[in-house]
Amino acid sequence: MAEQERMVEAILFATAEPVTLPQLAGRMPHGCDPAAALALVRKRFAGRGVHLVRVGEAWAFRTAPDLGFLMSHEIVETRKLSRAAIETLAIVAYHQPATRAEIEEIRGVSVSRGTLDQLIELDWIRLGRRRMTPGRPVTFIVTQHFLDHFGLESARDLPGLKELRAAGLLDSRPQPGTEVEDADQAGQNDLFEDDA
Amino acid sequence: MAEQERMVEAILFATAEPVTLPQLAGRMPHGCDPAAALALVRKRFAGRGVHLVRVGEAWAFRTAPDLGFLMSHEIVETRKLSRAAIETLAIVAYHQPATRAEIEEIRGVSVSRGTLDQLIELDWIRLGRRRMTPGRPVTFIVTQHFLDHFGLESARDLPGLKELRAAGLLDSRPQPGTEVEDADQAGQNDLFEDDA
Amino acid sequence: MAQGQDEAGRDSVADRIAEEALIVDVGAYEGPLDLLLTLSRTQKVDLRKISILELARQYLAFVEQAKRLRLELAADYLVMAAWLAFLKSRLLLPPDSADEGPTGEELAAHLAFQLERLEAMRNVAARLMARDQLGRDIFARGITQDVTRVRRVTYTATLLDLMQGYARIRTRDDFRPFVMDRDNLMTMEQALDRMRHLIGFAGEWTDIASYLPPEWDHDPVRRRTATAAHFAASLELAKEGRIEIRQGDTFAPIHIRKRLPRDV
Repeated sequence: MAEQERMVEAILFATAEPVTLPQLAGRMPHGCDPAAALALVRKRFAGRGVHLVRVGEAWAFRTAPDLGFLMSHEIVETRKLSRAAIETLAIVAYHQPATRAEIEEIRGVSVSRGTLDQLIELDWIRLGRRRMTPGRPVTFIVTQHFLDHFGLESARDLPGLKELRAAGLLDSRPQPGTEVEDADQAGQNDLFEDDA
Repeated sequence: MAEQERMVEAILFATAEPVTLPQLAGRMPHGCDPAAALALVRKRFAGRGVHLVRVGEAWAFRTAPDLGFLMSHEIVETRKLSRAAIETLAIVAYHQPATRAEIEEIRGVSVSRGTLDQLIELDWIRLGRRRMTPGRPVTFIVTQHFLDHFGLESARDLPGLKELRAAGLLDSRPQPGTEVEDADQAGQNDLFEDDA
Repeated sequence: MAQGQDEAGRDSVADRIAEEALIVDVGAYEGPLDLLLTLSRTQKVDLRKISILELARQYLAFVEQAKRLRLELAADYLVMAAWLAFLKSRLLLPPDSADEGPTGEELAAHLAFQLERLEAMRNVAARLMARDQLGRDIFARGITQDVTRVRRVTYTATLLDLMQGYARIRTRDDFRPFVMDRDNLMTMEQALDRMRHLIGFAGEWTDIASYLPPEWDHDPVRRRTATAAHFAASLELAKEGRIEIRQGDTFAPIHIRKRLPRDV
């Protein structure tokens, strides 16, 4: 019977489909008792990494259900955030709380729902208070996780346009009408006052 | 460790290809010891209908050779190899890394392009390092799949290898009166030493 | 040749038959070395103790016989024959101390080594092929399970990306790459295209101003460029002989009409 057990193991291991009892009997030498051998194999593999399972009228080895996690291989891929997402995030950070309409106005293009969803999923922005204007639009603000990720104490630590330029990040030739910039700065502070 | 044994069983049962130790480690949870688990699995399946075999640097479950007669259904019909292909394969296996010129020297006839192509297509031989001799000829070595196909743990287990070496039949003995290429010999011994 | 036949005569009938079979099967040999290995088996001794001299005689006899039977022998068989004849003479003549080259014994030993090595390779090749083979005697797992690859993507951005992104938006309006502003400029080609289509209908004298497209008629800048373009175009058409132009007075309206075939 030990020999028959070995045969059942080998047949079930190598066959590409589940094997029925008559098929087993047909392949094993005459006088074998595949049913008895199957029962022994089943017992032998109970609790092992692979089990003998019944599939309809046939039998097959299968991975133990609790080890299914070994059959998936997680690949972590790091990608750079898209330009649209970075700009949207930057606008929320500099102008929070910002409505979608405001973001679109500043970017000059419409903001896809997907971009906002992605930023929310990354836990970098979240919904703020609704704006007390007609339509009561939702606003977006940055999260604590955003501050942690970018190493900021608060969103107010973000450098202003003047500093960006001083740091060489804005290598634009200064425009004649630089007042605009100051106005921006003021506007931004206003918004932060709201938030505070 | 019992749990790790189960994991190794599950992973190796799931695939027809040999799995290396690093691959096992990569798929098992952090902190597992796949080498120890493998040793236990090998012991557990010793003498069973299916057992654990070593293929080069990797491991796989294979049916026991004595049960091959049960598997007539599973036999994959392969093209019969020509005598030239079989001899070329043996020369590459026993003399690896072997250049085309060496194969031709041993067989006394030129090697047709098709013969090497066929062996490469079967994934039994592949290109090795170039020989550091004038012309930097390419060399051929056998693959892991070759070991797997012929049930060899490593190239050192080739049948009769020791006897051939003892008889000096694996030496590259130059035709008297021609220049000796010392580098050849060194390269070859290196490979088998590497393997040890 | 005579010598070879004499020897064959002394051999048994079976050996003669074997020798004839060799000749008939010349195409079955994989080169001279293969043939030599087959010939060496007739000596029925360990390859290490083989008589190379005897083997050389057998080979040369073979080649002679093949020539007599007008069998096409590949060049390498003849090269081997020449080399074996040279080896034979070296083995038979007493060594010449003045000769720098390898001795006959050295050459013979090397040929014996080559034969022994080829036979060894054939033997291990046979042993290799006789092993249990995967897919024939040993089997791999039949039901394989693919490892599903779960792709988890994490996105990153740095503070620098953020600031540059913001700077990019806030300064976007400040820059505009220098381009020629062509919105309010009509080219002669454009006017010519328009007029070629319209001119077929201009049987009567018509003010050139009526050809201007309506959307170019209101803005003075656009009207000026359109007028200039149309005038230039009408000169071009007149040159081609397709229209006539007239102007009653300085600064008077310019009229054009299709040039009729009878005027030609």
